[in-house]
Amino acid sequence: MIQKEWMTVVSIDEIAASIFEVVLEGDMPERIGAPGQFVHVKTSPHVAPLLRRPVSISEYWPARRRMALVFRSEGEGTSRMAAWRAGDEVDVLGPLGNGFDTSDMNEGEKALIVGGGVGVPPLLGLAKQLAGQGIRVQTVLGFANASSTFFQKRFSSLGDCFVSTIDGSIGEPGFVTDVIDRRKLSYDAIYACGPLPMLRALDGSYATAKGKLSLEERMGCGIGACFACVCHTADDPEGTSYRKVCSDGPVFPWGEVVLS
Amino acid sequence: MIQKEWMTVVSIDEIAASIFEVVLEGDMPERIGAPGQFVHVKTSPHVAPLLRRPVSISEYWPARRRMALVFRSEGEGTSRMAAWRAGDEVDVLGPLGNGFDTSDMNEGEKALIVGGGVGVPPLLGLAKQLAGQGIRVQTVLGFANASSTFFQKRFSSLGDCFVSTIDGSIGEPGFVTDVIDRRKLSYDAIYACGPLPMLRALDGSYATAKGKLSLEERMGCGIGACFACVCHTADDPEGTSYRKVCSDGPVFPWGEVVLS
Amino acid sequence: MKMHVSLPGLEMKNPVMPASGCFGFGKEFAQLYDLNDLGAIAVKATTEEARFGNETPRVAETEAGMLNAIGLQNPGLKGVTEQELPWLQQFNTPVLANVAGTKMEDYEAVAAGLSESGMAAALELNISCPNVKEGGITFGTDPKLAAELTRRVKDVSNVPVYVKLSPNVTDITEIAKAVEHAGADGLSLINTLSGMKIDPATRKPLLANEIGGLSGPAIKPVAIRMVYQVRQVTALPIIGMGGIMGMEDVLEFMMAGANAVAVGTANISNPFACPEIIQQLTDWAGTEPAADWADWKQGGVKA
Amino acid sequence: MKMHVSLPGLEMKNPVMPASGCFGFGKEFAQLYDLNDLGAIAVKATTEEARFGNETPRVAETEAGMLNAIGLQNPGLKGVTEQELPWLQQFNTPVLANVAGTKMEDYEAVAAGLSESGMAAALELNISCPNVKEGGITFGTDPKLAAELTRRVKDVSNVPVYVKLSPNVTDITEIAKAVEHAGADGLSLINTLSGMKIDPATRKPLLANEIGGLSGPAIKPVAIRMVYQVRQVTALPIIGMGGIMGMEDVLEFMMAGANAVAVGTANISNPFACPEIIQQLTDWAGTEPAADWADWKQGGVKA
Ligand SMILES: Cc1cc2nc3c(=O)[nH]c(=O)nc-3n(C[C@H](O)[C@H](O)[C@H](O)COP(=O)(O)OP(=O)(O)OC[C@H]3O[C@@H](n4cnc5c(N)ncnc54)[C@H](O)[C@@H]3O)c2cc1C
Ligand SMILES: Cc1cc2nc3c(=O)[nH]c(=O)nc-3n(C[C@H](O)[C@H](O)[C@H](O)COP(=O)(O)OP(=O)(O)OC[C@H]3O[C@@H](n4cnc5c(N)ncnc54)[C@H](O)[C@@H]3O)c2cc1C
Ligand SMILES: Cc1cc2nc3c(=O)[nH]c(=O)nc-3n(C[C@H](O)[C@H](O)[C@H](O)COP(=O)(O)O)c2cc1C
Ligand SMILES: Cc1cc2nc3c(=O)[nH]c(=O)nc-3n(C[C@H](O)[C@H](O)[C@H](O)COP(=O)(O)O)c2cc1C
Ligand code: FES
Ligand code: FES
Repeated sequence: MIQKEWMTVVSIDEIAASIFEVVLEGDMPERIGAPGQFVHVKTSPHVAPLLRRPVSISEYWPARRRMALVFRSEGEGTSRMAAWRAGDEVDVLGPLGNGFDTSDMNEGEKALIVGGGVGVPPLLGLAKQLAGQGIRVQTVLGFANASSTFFQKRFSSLGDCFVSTIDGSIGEPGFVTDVIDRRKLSYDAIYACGPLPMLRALDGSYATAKGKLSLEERMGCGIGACFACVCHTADDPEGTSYRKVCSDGPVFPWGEVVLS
Repeated sequence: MIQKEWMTVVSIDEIAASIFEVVLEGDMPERIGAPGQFVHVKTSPHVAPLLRRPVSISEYWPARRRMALVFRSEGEGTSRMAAWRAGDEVDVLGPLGNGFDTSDMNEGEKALIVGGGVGVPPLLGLAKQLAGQGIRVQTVLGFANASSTFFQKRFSSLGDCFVSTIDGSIGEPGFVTDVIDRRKLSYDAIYACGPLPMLRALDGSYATAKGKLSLEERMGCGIGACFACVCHTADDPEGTSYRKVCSDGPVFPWGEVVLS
Repeated sequence: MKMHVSLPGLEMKNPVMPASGCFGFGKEFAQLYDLNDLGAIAVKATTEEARFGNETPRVAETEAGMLNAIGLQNPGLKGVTEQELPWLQQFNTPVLANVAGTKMEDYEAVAAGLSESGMAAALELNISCPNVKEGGITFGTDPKLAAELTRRVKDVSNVPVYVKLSPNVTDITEIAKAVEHAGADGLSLINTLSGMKIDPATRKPLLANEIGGLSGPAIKPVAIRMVYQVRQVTALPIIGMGGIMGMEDVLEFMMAGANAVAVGTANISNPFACPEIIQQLTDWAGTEPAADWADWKQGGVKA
Repeated sequence: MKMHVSLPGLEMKNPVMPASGCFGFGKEFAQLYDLNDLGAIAVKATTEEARFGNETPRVAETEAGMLNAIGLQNPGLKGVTEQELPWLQQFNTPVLANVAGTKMEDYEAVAAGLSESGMAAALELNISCPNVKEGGITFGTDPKLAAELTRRVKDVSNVPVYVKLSPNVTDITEIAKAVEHAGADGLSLINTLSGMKIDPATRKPLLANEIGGLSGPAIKPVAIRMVYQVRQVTALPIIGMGGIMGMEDVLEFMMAGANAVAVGTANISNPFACPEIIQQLTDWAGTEPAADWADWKQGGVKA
């Protein structure tokens, strides 16, 4: 059940350059069904910024009534979020969308998790879920440069974690696909979240029947009512068939939707 | 010289129901020429509320680089101001307008100060100036009710101070003019600031050749450029002659402008 | 004060309905609250054939507003009458069905189909959607075309027809008078203002469709002005909309001359906007001595 | 990158000028900063006779915008040419003199007088002020009248004439084409959107004039759309305006097709808006590899 809740900011930290991790407390964490779900955040109690901002749930701890978000402070809305302080009450709508269903994975299988930039956060919750199922988790994380890199340690605690940066300032230089190729990583399922070019590259020769990808799209309502966030389906790329990223996704099987 | 300055909130207190006194620190107090001048406050660093709010300077201490404002928290802008906290930096334009010139008053003369509601604040600075000149100050303050009453003590320390409330919950019941009549107050000059009906009542049979009144009008720029705040002059009430409340006022001699 | 409002085809418990296009066909919101609480429901535009609409991005944020260029995505007349409207019948809330098209014949076909379905309490003729390029826009800006379309749709409809007016015109009162004369049972105003935003990063329009419709609090002064102006020239019921976020905005539209209101963008930034506003309004009405809305309006802005 | 912009009559150090009506005749701002820093100065509208304007309240705040109904208060042609413009000559900044009136003859007289004074680098024909009721409004909404007025004013002027367009029209490109054809040297757009706000306390329009002009960030998407649309139909220089608050907004207007910009409401909420924006723009230009504005626009939104 989707709810709109005034949640309490427990803590907020800048974990990399302009990347903030905020921990929120309230009833919502108990309703989260799977990693990869997101919340839609009213970044200010005033009229502007008018639209909510979609942000993935990076981790959640239902028993402690807490969940974490990790976001890059960039525009009007996320810069308001970066100014939140512990104790603030903030307006959060969620949990929204369908997260990563990993029930088709069997113990002992190998999962490759590929994240880019602020696509990385929801994959942490996913990695924990997979590890909990007894899946062997490998992770490849791509960032712009060393200062914008985060979560390397947390993923490393769950399995092999490789980092690539475009400028080579940390980890391996180049794109995530370069790392996969160079290291000849093998896997039974690949899960990914990140910029569209990355997803498109993976969708080609790396995708698997199991695994999933998580998409971003500019959103209005976040609940499936306004049709702002639709994408075409792969089997009807020019027609009227569609998926709504907010309510049918943001997580989709590889090959289901057109990545454009 | 008018300046736009980020001033520091030294303190903010609710001194009566929804009435706040804020003390600000910065360079501006050194430039204040007379009580009755005002500042134009950007109540939020964001776009909205778009327009500044005109607020009188109630007291100022140039040597300590401080000044005080007293305002009623009511609409969009003043409610943001009520949320200011000590240490905040706030965007203030000022000092603006012409304050109370009392150079025509002679030592030993009697001044009657009449204030209504949030018209009272600038009169405190005026009362201090008059008292400093050796003028005998009497004050009549009108409020809606007991809970919205403020500054009675501070005025009492400068001379006789009578309070009237519309509901009679404190002081004398009725309007300020009732107090003046009942007590048969005499004076060489009358100074007033408050709601238009009050000023109009005083303008009739109470006004004096010396003394002044301070006007309110909806403002745009506050510096005389946009012509939002004009009023007609008494000698040309229908014509093109005008005064700008922001830059020609807000303090005017009795009888100079049309009180409409 | 009594909150009830009685308009042609629409017996409303209160004057508040979600605006077309901002509420889908209600299913998503039904998970959040009881749709019986609403005064009415204006559903998404129906076209004759199913439409995908425009490519994304379809929305952009602006100061106190948003731009949208959804492009009338909908499952078509058949889809709407077979899948969407039947489901809405479970609620005791009248449905205002929004009709769109590119040719007069499209409008007629959709209006006839929706009307015959018996599931729409009234129709709302969307002659003003700025996001359909083929020509839909001209119906809303030319009084003659608007009148002709109204007449033709009235001819095929057995439920009342509201005409939804475009604000992108020199004189909205002319269009209002023209469609009144042509038999409209009521007016809805305003639709979105035509607007655009350029993405500094790409130096291209942010919306895939380049131009979109501006809605939200930013446009409220324009909407209030138009409701007020149209109120002077017609006695038709007016459903007022444009930037309503809270109860005060509803009252402002009622003062300007509206008989009921629609809440659009607010549903998008807060899916609980309608019930929250209705609750505020109910609390307010409880303390208001007037008998009903007509009584309350006495002595206010001249209607 | 070079900031200089060369427009008919206006050699601008940078593309930023204060917009008419938001800057008086400059005196108040000259106390705050050096007017030589401005690209140009658009002064308050001049009418033939002195005007008091509308009664107060003349301004109201709206979401991310404001309404004004000043009503063209000004000291009249004689006052402007004798008291205001002479003082502005001390600055090395071209003056764009805004011309208003209610009849064609008024416009002609004012344009002739301002032009003959030799103190206006160019004229800006205000055919779009929504706050003058007598008929000024129709010039801006009727292409034929707009063209005729432009022609007549051109005939009596020896400096370039910019026509300031109203956004309160069905199709702004029609008016733009009409005045271009009639000999306009440039276009200014947009003037304010017609809007209204009702005071909940009194239930009356907040402005004494009831209806006023909406300006500020709220209207920027409409302004950008109009500049973009007008850019497609004319090669005339465009002075773009509507909601500019910072440097990014200036760039957005330039991308949309403007050749220079005017800053209106921002001066009211921040009297240092123009020099602050120019400073930001100067800093930005210092790091921008393009040679000039024309070069910078290459590859952006099609002009
Ligand atoms: C399902 C989903 C999950 C996401 N999870 C995360 C996350 O965990 N961490 C994170 O940092 N970011 C995440 N994003 C991206 C995030 O929503 C945008 O970075 C953010 O909305 C930008 O807001 P702003 O205030 O910085 O920018 P502005 O420029 O002020 O935003 C203006 C408008 O554009 C929209 N917008 C701008 N950029 C994007 C974008 N990349 N994707 C979608 N909408 C955008 C905004 O939501 C807003 O409506 C997610 C996006 C989606 C769709
Ligand atoms: C010269 C001058 C000095 C003033 N000094 C004081 C003071 O010392 N203390 C105090 O409490 N108030 C003072 N006021 C009144 C004060 O400016 C308004 O109460 C305040 O602007 C209301 O803002 P808001 O955000 O509460 O209301 P909103 O309704 O959000 O205001 C909307 C717009 O209307 C304007 N407005 C609303 N009410 C008034 C009003 N009464 N006068 C002028 N503009 C108004 C606002 O400035 C704003 O532009 C003064 C006004 C003037 C002109
Ligand atoms: C996302 C979105 C989609 C819309 N779709 C439609 C539509 O299909 N038909 C219609 O008549 N109006 C449509 N509108 C216009 C609204 O119904 C309403 O007239 C307008 O948005 C002004 O109201 P608001 O400011 O409360 O949103 C849409 C508006 C938005 C924001
Ligand atoms: C207070 C005020 C007065 C104005 N007076 C005039 C005027 O005299 N002549 C004119 O052509 N435009 C006038 N305008 C319109 C502005 O020049 C400008 O076109 C409009 O406000 C949009 O720009 P902005 O959003 O930056 O303010 C006025 C605007 C305001 C806010
Ligand atoms: S954001 Fe509204 S349908 Fe997805
Ligand atoms: S407020 Fe602008 S002239 Fe007084």
